[in-house]
Amino acid sequence: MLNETTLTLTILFPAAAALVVALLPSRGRVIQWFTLIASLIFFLLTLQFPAHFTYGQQGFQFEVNRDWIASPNIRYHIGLDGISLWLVALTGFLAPLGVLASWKAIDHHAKEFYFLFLLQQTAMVGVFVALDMFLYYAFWELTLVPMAILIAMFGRERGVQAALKFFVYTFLPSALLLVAILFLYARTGTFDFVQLQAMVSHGGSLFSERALYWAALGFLVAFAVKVPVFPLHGWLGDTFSEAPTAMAMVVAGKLGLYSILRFNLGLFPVQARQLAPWMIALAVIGILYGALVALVQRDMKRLAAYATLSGLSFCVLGIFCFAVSGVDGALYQTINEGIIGGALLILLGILYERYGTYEIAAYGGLAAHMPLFATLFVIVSLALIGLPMLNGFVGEFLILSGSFAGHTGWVAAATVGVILSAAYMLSLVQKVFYGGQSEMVREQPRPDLNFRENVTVWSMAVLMLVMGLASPVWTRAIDGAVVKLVQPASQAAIPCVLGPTPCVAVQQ
Amino acid sequence: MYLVLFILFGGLCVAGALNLLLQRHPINSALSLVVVMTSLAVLYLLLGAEFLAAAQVIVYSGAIMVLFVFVIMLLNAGEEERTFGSKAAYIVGFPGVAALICTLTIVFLSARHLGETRLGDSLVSVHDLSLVLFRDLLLPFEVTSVLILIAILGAVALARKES
Amino acid sequence: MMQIETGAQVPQVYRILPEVLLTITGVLIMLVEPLMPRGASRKPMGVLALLGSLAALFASFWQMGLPPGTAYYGVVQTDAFSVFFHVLITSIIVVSILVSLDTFDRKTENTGEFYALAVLGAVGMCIMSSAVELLLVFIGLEISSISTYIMAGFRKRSGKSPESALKYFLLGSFATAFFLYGIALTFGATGTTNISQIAALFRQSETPAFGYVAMTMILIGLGFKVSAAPFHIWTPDVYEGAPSPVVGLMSTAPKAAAFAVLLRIAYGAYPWLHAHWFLLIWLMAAISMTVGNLGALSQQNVKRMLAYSSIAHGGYLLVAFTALSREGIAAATFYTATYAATNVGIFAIVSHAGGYEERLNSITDYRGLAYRSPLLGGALALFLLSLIGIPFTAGFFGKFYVFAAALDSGVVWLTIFGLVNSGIAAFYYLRLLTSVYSKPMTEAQLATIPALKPSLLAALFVTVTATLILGIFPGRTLALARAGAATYAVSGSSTSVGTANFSLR
Amino acid sequence: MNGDPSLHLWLIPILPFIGFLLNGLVGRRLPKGLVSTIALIFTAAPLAMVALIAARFSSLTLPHVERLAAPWSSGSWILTSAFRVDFSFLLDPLTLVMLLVVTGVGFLIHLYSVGYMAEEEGYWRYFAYLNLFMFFMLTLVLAENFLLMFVGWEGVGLASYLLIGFYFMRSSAADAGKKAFVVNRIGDFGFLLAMFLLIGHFGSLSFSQVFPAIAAHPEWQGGFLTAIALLLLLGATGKSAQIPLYVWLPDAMEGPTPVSALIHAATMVTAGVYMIVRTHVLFDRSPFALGVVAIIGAATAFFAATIGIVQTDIKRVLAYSTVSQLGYMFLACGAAAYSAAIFHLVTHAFFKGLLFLAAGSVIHALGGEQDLRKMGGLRKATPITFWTMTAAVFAIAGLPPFAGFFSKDAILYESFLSPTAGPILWFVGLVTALLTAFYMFRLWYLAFFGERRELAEESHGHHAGGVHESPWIMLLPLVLLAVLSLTGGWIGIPEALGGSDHFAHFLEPVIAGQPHSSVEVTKQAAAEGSSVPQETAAARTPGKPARNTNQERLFSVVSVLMALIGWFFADLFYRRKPGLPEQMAERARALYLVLKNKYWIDEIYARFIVIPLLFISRYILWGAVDTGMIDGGGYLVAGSARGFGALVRRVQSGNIRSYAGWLALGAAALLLITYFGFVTHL
Amino acid sequence: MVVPVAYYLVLSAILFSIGVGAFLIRRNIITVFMSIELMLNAVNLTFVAFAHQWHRVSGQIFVFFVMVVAAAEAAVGLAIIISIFRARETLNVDNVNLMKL
Repeated sequence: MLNETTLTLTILFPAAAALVVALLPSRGRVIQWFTLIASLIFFLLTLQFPAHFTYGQQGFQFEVNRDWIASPNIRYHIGLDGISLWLVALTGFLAPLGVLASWKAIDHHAKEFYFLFLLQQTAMVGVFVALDMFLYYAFWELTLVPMAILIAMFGRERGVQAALKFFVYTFLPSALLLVAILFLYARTGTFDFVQLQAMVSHGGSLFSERALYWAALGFLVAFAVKVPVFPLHGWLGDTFSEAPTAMAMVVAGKLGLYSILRFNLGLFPVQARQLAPWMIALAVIGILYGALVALVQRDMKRLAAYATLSGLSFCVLGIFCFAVSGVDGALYQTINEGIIGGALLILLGILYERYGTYEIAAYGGLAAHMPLFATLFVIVSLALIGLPMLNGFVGEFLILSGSFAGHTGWVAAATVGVILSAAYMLSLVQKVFYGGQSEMVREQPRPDLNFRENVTVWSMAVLMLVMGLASPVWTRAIDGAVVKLVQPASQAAIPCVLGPTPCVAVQQ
Repeated sequence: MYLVLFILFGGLCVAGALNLLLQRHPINSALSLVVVMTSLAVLYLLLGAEFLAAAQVIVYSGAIMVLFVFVIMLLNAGEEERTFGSKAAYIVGFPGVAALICTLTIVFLSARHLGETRLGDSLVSVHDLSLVLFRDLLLPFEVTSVLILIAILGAVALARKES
Repeated sequence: MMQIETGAQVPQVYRILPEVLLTITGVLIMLVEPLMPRGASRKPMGVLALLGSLAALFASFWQMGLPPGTAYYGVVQTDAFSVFFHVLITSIIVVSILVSLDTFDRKTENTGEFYALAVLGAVGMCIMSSAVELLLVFIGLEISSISTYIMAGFRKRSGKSPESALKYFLLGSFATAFFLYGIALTFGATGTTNISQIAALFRQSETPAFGYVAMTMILIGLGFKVSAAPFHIWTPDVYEGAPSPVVGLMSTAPKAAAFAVLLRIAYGAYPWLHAHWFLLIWLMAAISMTVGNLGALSQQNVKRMLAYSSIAHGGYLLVAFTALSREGIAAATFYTATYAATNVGIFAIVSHAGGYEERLNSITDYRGLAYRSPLLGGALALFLLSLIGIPFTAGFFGKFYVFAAALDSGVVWLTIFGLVNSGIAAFYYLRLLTSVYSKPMTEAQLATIPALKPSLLAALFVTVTATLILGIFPGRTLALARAGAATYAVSGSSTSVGTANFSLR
Repeated sequence: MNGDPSLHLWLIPILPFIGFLLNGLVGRRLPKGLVSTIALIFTAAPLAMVALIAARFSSLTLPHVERLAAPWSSGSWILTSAFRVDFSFLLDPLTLVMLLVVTGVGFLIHLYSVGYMAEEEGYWRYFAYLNLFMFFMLTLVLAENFLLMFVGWEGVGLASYLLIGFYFMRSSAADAGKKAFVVNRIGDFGFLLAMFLLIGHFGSLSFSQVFPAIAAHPEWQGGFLTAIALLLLLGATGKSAQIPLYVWLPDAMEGPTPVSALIHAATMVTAGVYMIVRTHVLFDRSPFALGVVAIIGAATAFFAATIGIVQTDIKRVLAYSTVSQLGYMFLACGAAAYSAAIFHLVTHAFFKGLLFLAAGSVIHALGGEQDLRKMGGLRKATPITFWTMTAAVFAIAGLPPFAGFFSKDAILYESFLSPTAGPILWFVGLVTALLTAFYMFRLWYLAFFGERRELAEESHGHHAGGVHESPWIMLLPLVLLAVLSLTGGWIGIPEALGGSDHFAHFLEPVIAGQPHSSVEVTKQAAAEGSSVPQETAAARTPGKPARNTNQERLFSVVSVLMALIGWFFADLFYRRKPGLPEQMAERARALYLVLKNKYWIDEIYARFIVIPLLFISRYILWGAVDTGMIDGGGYLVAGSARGFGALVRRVQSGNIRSYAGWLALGAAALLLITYFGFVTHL
Repeated sequence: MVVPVAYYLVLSAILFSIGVGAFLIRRNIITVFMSIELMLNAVNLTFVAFAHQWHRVSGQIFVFFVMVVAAAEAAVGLAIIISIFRARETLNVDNVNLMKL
C-alpha cells in the first residue's frame, strides 16, 4: 500500500489537480468542489506517513533518491523524518480548510485562485520533504509565487504593494541562501543533504571556520525573514492584511522554522550555536515587541500579524536554546501556530465576509448576534494565549521549561509574553464581542456561522483540544528526530532525565 | 623621399579628417573625406598594396562617396544648425577620445619589434591576392553576397515610400 | 583552438548546410515576392520562411551527427558548440516568424522583405557561431547587424521606429569599428586571423601588447552587440522603437551569436589573456547587472523595462565567463538558451497584445490582461517568473547554473552581487506581473487585444514548453552545452600551449 | 502506586466536564429544567464519589496516586526524552478536605443558582460554565503534579473569566472578566517560572518526586528553594487576590452572585492557599519566603478590611472581606500553621459562601439593588435570609461557637507563635478581627434593620409587591450553609478549649514534621561545627515558643472581645446614632477619601503601569520602531535603489551623440585598465 | 629613408580618434555617418600596415571585405537616413531624441 512512490505522489498530486482545475469550466461551483475533493485526498495522502512511520528508526523514511540532472550533480532526493512528518500532515490538514475558507470569499476568478492554491500545496510539501539542496531551494522559491500573485489579485486595498513587499522581502534574502548553497556545492560537489551533513561535520579541511559561519548566516537570514524574526518582519503586517485567508494561513512560520531546524541545526550545528545568542535575544525581543505592538493595533489583521510574530518568536527561542524539550516544543508549537493562526485568520475572514471591515472600533457586542462565532473565537484566542489543555500551552511550556535552565534571564523575560498575550487577545475579544453593540453591529445583523464555516473551524478547535491533551502522539516522532539534532554539539547541560530518583543539579 | 611622401600624405589624411570634423556643411565634410581616402590610397601604395590603392580610389572615393554626395543633394541638406542637445558628448566623450588616442599611440610607439617600410618593399601582386581570396577565403567571399543582398533588400524596404 | 582533422571525409557543404538552406529560402522569398499582387497577404511568404527555417533547424540537428571538423580551408567549424547555437538561432527565427505572421500581415508593404531579412540575417548569426576565421566572423556579424538595423526601422510610419533604426545603426557601426580595430590588432599581434591559430601564435608574438589591446577592442565591439554595460546605452531606445517581434528576435538571436563569438575568442583565441579579460568581463558583468536592474526599477514602459532587463541578463551571462572553466562555458551557453526561450515568448505576448500599432506601452496598460485572456496572462506570468528566476522555469536553472559555475571557481563576490541583483530585479518583473493580475481600470483598453491566432498559439506553445523543459528537465540541453564546452577543453589540452596556466581554478 | 484498588479519581473532574460539554454544545436547545438537571447531576455525582471515598478513607493507603492510563502513547500528557508529565491524581487528607469543600459547596451553589438564575437568558451557558469551573477546580485539587495543578489553576481562571463576563453586554462586566484574567496571568507567570526552576532542579514536576527529593536533602535551605517559593507565592497572590494582585477581585463582583459565592469566595480564590499548603515542603525550607507570605497575608487582611469599612455595595463589602479573610489564611501559611490555614479555608467557604448567597437572596429580593444605603428593614420581609445571614455574620466576626471563631483563633494564636515578628502579626490580625466584626455588623444593620431607605425601581414587573423572600431552592442551600457555619468549626476545636483538634490531626500526614525538620537541620549544622555561623542558623530558625494552654485561652478571650467591640461600634454607628458615620467622615475627611477610593490603587496601577505601557507600545514601538525604522528602513532601501535607477536613466538622454560619448568613455576606460593593468607589466 | 610601421599605426590611431571625435561633434546625420567611414578607413590602414609587417596578403584581403561592408552599410545607412528624414523632416541628430530615459 505504501511504497516509495507515495511521497512523490503526495508532492505531485496537488500540482496535477491544479492542471485539472485549469481545464475545468468556470461554471457554478465545479472548481470549488473539485478542489475540495482534491485537497481532501491530498490530506489523506499526507496522513499516510504518520500512519506508517517507523518510530525509533534513525534517518529518513519513505526515501526516494533518483538521478535527475547528471551535472551539476542534482538528484531527486526526498524523504521524511520526525521533523517533517507532522508538518507535511499539517499542510494536508490546512489544505481542505483553506478551500472551505475561500468558498465564498473568493468570488471572482476562482480558477486562478484554486490553481495557484493547489500549486502552493505542492511547493510547501516539497519544501518539507526535499533532501537535495537544489530541490529544496526550488520548492522554497516556488512557495513565494502563488502567494505573491494571489495577494496581488485578491488583496483588499493595496494588494499589489503588499505582494511586492512580500516578494521582495522574502526573495532578496533567499539570494543569500542560494549563494550559501552554491558555496557548499562548490566545496563538496554535492547538493545532497545527507552527504553534505556528513561532509560539513567531518570535512574539516573542506571548509574554513569563517566560511561556514557565513554560509550558516546566509541560510539563517533567509529563513529568519520567512519566519519572521524580529527586525525582519516588515512584510508580515501588510501581507496578513491583504492576503486572502487561505494564503495568509500558511505564509508565516512553518516553512522558515522547519528550515532553521533542518539546515541551521542539522547542517551547521556549531555555527548555529555561535549564532544562538543573537537569535535568542531577537526572539525574546520579538515576543515582547510583537505582543506590545499587538496591544495597540486598531486593525484585527494587523493585530493577528503581530500576535503571530510574538508567537513564532517563541519557536525561535526554543530552537536556539538547544534543549531537547525546548526544541521539541518549538516544533510542536510550529504545528500549533499553523492551526491556531489559521483558525484565527479564518475567523477574521468570516467576520470580514459579513461586515467588510477589520477595524476593531467598528465592532462591539457581537456575541449577541453571533454566539457560536464568539464561542469559537474565544476558544481560538485561548489556544493562542496558551491555556492549558489546548495545544498552544504544551508547545509554549515545553519551549520555556526546556530552555529555562540554560538561559534563565531570557526565558524569564519571554515568559512575560504569556501575560501580554492574554492582554491583547482578551482586549480584542472584549472590544469585538462584548459590551454594548456598535452602530454597525446593531444596524446590520448578520447570520451566525453556517454549516460550512462550522465544519471548518470546529475541526480546528477539536484538534486544538486533542493536541493539548495527547501531545505525545505528535512529540514522539518529533522527539526522536530532535534528540539526534540537538545532541551533536550540545555541551550545555540538559535538564536531568527523569528517573526514579530525580537527579539534581543545584546551581550556585 | 619615402618619409616625405608619408608625411605629406599622412598629413593630408589628418588635415582632411580634421576638416571633416570642423566643416559644418556636409558637402564640405564629404569632400574632405574624399581627400582622406585618396591620400590613404597613396599610403597603401607606399605600403606595397597596389591593387588595394586602386580599389580604394574606385570603390571608396568613386562609389561610396558619390552615394553620400548624392544623398546630401537629395535631402537638400544645408549647413547644420547649432544645437546643443548633448553635453555628455563633450564632457565624457572628449576625455574618452583623448584617452583613446593617447593609449593607442603609446602602445604603438612602444612596440619594439615592428618593422620598417621602404619604397617598393614587398609589393603584392593581384595573383597573390586572388589566390588567397578565391581559395582560402572563398567562403567569406561567397557569404559577402548575402550581405549585399541584405543591403539591397534593406535599402529598398526602408527607402520605399509607404502609401 | 587547434585544427580538428576530420577522420571521415564529409562533403564540405554539410558543414554549412543550415546556412545554405536559409540562404536559399531567403532568395526564394525575394524571387517569389514581387510576383505576388500588391496588397495581397504575404502569409505564404511567411510560411515559406517558416518552412525554410524549420529545414535549417532540422539540418542543425542533423549536424549533430557529423564528426566535428572544419571546412573551406578551415574557416568554419562544426562541433557541438556551433550546433548548439545553430539550433538555438534557427529555433528563435522559427518562433519569431510565427509571431510576426499575424502581427505584420497587411500592416506594411514590406512584409515579404521582412521574412527574407529575418531568414538571411539568421545566416549571418549561424555563421558567427560556426566561424573560426575572424574575417568570416566579421562578415557574419555585419550580416546579422545590418539585417537587424533594417528590421528595427520597419514601422516607418511611426516616428520611433526609424529613430530606433538610426540609433542602432549609427552606434552599432561605431562599435563595429572598434571590433574591426580589434581584429586588425589581433592580426598585428599574431599575423593571423584564424581563431584556431591565434592562441598558439600569440605565444610567440613579439608584440603581445597588441594582443591585449585587441582583446579589449573586441570586447568593446561585442559588448555593444550583447548590450553589456557600459556599452548598453543604445538598448532601451532601440527596443522601445523597434517592432515587438523584431525586439524578441534581436534581443536573443544576435546576442546569442555574439556571445558565441565572445566565447570562441576569449577561450579559443585568447586563453592566455584570461587574467586580463577576466577583470574586464567581471567589471562589465557587475555594471551590467546593476545598471540593468536599477534602470528598470521605476521604468513604466514595458519594452524599455524589458530592455533594461536584457542588459541585466547580459550581465548574469557574463558572470559565467568569469568562471574560467568548462562549467562556465557550458553555463554561458546554456544561459543563452534559457534567456532566449523566455524572452522570445515574452515578446510574442507583447507583440500580440499591442499589435503592430503597439497600443500597449506602459505597465498599467497591461492591467487585467489575465482577465481578458487567462492564457496570455498565464504565459506572461510564466515568462516573467522565468526572468525573475523562479524554480522549475528555464530562467532559474540558467541562473543557478551560471552562479554555481562562478562560485565553483571562487568568484564569490560577483556571485553574491549577482544574486542580490536578481533579488532586486524581482521587484520590477513583479510590478508587471501584478499589473497583469490586477483588475483592469477600463475594459475598453483590453478589448483591443485580438483573439489568439494559431500561429501565436504555436509560438507560445514552443516557448512555454521550452521554458518549462529547460527548467525541469534541463539534462539534455545541458549535456549538449557541456559537450560544446568540451570542445575548448580538448583544444586546450592537446595543443602545444598546454593548459597549466588556463587550468580551471 | 500502591495496593489500593483504583478509585477512578479521574472521574471526579471528568463528570462535570461531561456536564459542561452537554450543556455547552446542545444546552441552547434544551429546556431550562433539563439544563439544570444535567448540571446538578454532574455536580452531584462527584460529590457522591467524594463522599464514598471519604467513607472508606481510613482504609486507604495514603497518599493514593492514580495515573490516568490514556490510550495514546505511554499514557503521558507531555512526553519528551528529557521530561514527562502524566495525568496523575493524588488523594490524601488535604485533597479530601478540598474535594469535600469544592463538591459540597459547589453542589449547594448549583442548587441555589437554579433559582437565582431562573430568568436569565443564558441559562444553559451559565450552567455549562459552572460545570466547567467544577471540572477545573477538581483538577486543581486532585492534581499530582504542578503542571496538572496549573491546568486547573488556569482553568478556574478561565471559568472565572467567563462567569464574571456572563453579562457580557455590560461593558463593566466584560472589563472585569478581562482584568481578572490578565491579573491572574501575572500570577501565573510566577507559577510558570517556578515550574521551570523545578524542572531545572528536579527534572520533574511530580509531587511524589519533588517533595521526597527535598526531604532527602536536608542541607538544602533557601537559595533556589526560596526563589521557587517566592515565584509560587506570586502565583498564589494572583489567584487568591493578595497584595499586590488583589485588584481584580472586587471588580469580579460584576458576575452573577452565586458565581461570586462559589468562585470568588468559597473555592477558587482559596486555590492559592491550597497551593502553598500543598507545596509547604518548599516553603518550610525558606523562612524568608514564609516571612513574605505572612507579611503579605497580614497586610492584605488589614488593608482590605479598612477598605471594606466604607464600601456601600453589598457585594463589594463582601469582596473586600474575602480578600481580608484570604489574608488571614496567608498569614497562617506564613506562620507555617498550614492546618489552621486549611481550617479557615473550610470554614470560610461555609460562611463566606453563605454570605454571598444570602446577599444574593437580598439582591434578588430587592430586584437587583446592591447599594447598602438603599436597603434596610429586610429582617421582616426575608426572615430566613436574615437568620442565615446572621449565622454567617457571627461566624465571620469570630463569635463562638460559630465556625469562624475556631479557625480565626487558631490562626491568630499560631501567628503569635510565628518565628518572624509573631506578636506584630498577631496584633495586626487582632485589629483586623475588630474591623471585620465592624464592617460585617455594619452590613448586617444596614441591610436588615431600620426602615427601608429607598425603594428600588420596579424592575421586576411581576414582583409587584417588591420585597419578597426567595424560593425554597435558594433557601435550602442557605439553611444548609448556615448550619455548617455554625457547626463547621467544631471539627477543629483546639485542645486548649477542650476539643481534640480533629482537623489538625486529620491533616497531619500531609503536613506533619515539616516545621521541625528545619530545626533539626539547624541542630545538625550546629553539631557539625563552625561551618554554619551560629547567628545565621539562629536567625533562620529561632525556636518557636512552646504552646501554652493558658495563653491560648487568653488569646481566645481577647479575640472574642475584639469582635464584640467591633459589634458594639457597628451597633452604635448604624443603629443607635445613624448620623454618626457622616460626622466621622466629615471630621476625618482625608482618611475617609483614602478608604473610599480604595487607596487609589487601581488608579496608581493605571497611571504607572498600564498607561506608560500602552504609550510605549503605541508611540515608541509601533510608531517609531515599526513604522519608522523597520518600514521606513525598507522604504529607504527601496527609495535609494530608485534614486540610483534615476541616475542610470539620466544617462539615457535619448541623444545619439551623448550615447556615443558614453561609449567612447567606456571604451577608453577599458583601454586604460588594459594599459595600466596589463600592458605596462609586460 | 625608412618609415617605421609604427608610424602608420599611429596615423591610423589618430584618424580613428578623429573619426570618433567627429561622431561626437557633428550634428548632421550624414556627416556623422561619414565619420564612421573615416574610422573604418583608419582601421583599413592598420590592416595594410600589418599586412606589410607580416608579409601576409590576408591583411589586404580584409580591406577588400571592409570595403564591401562599408558599401553595404552605406546603402542601408543612407536608406535609414532617408526614412528618418521622411518621418521627421530633419537631419539633425540632436532632434532625433524622441525616446529617452
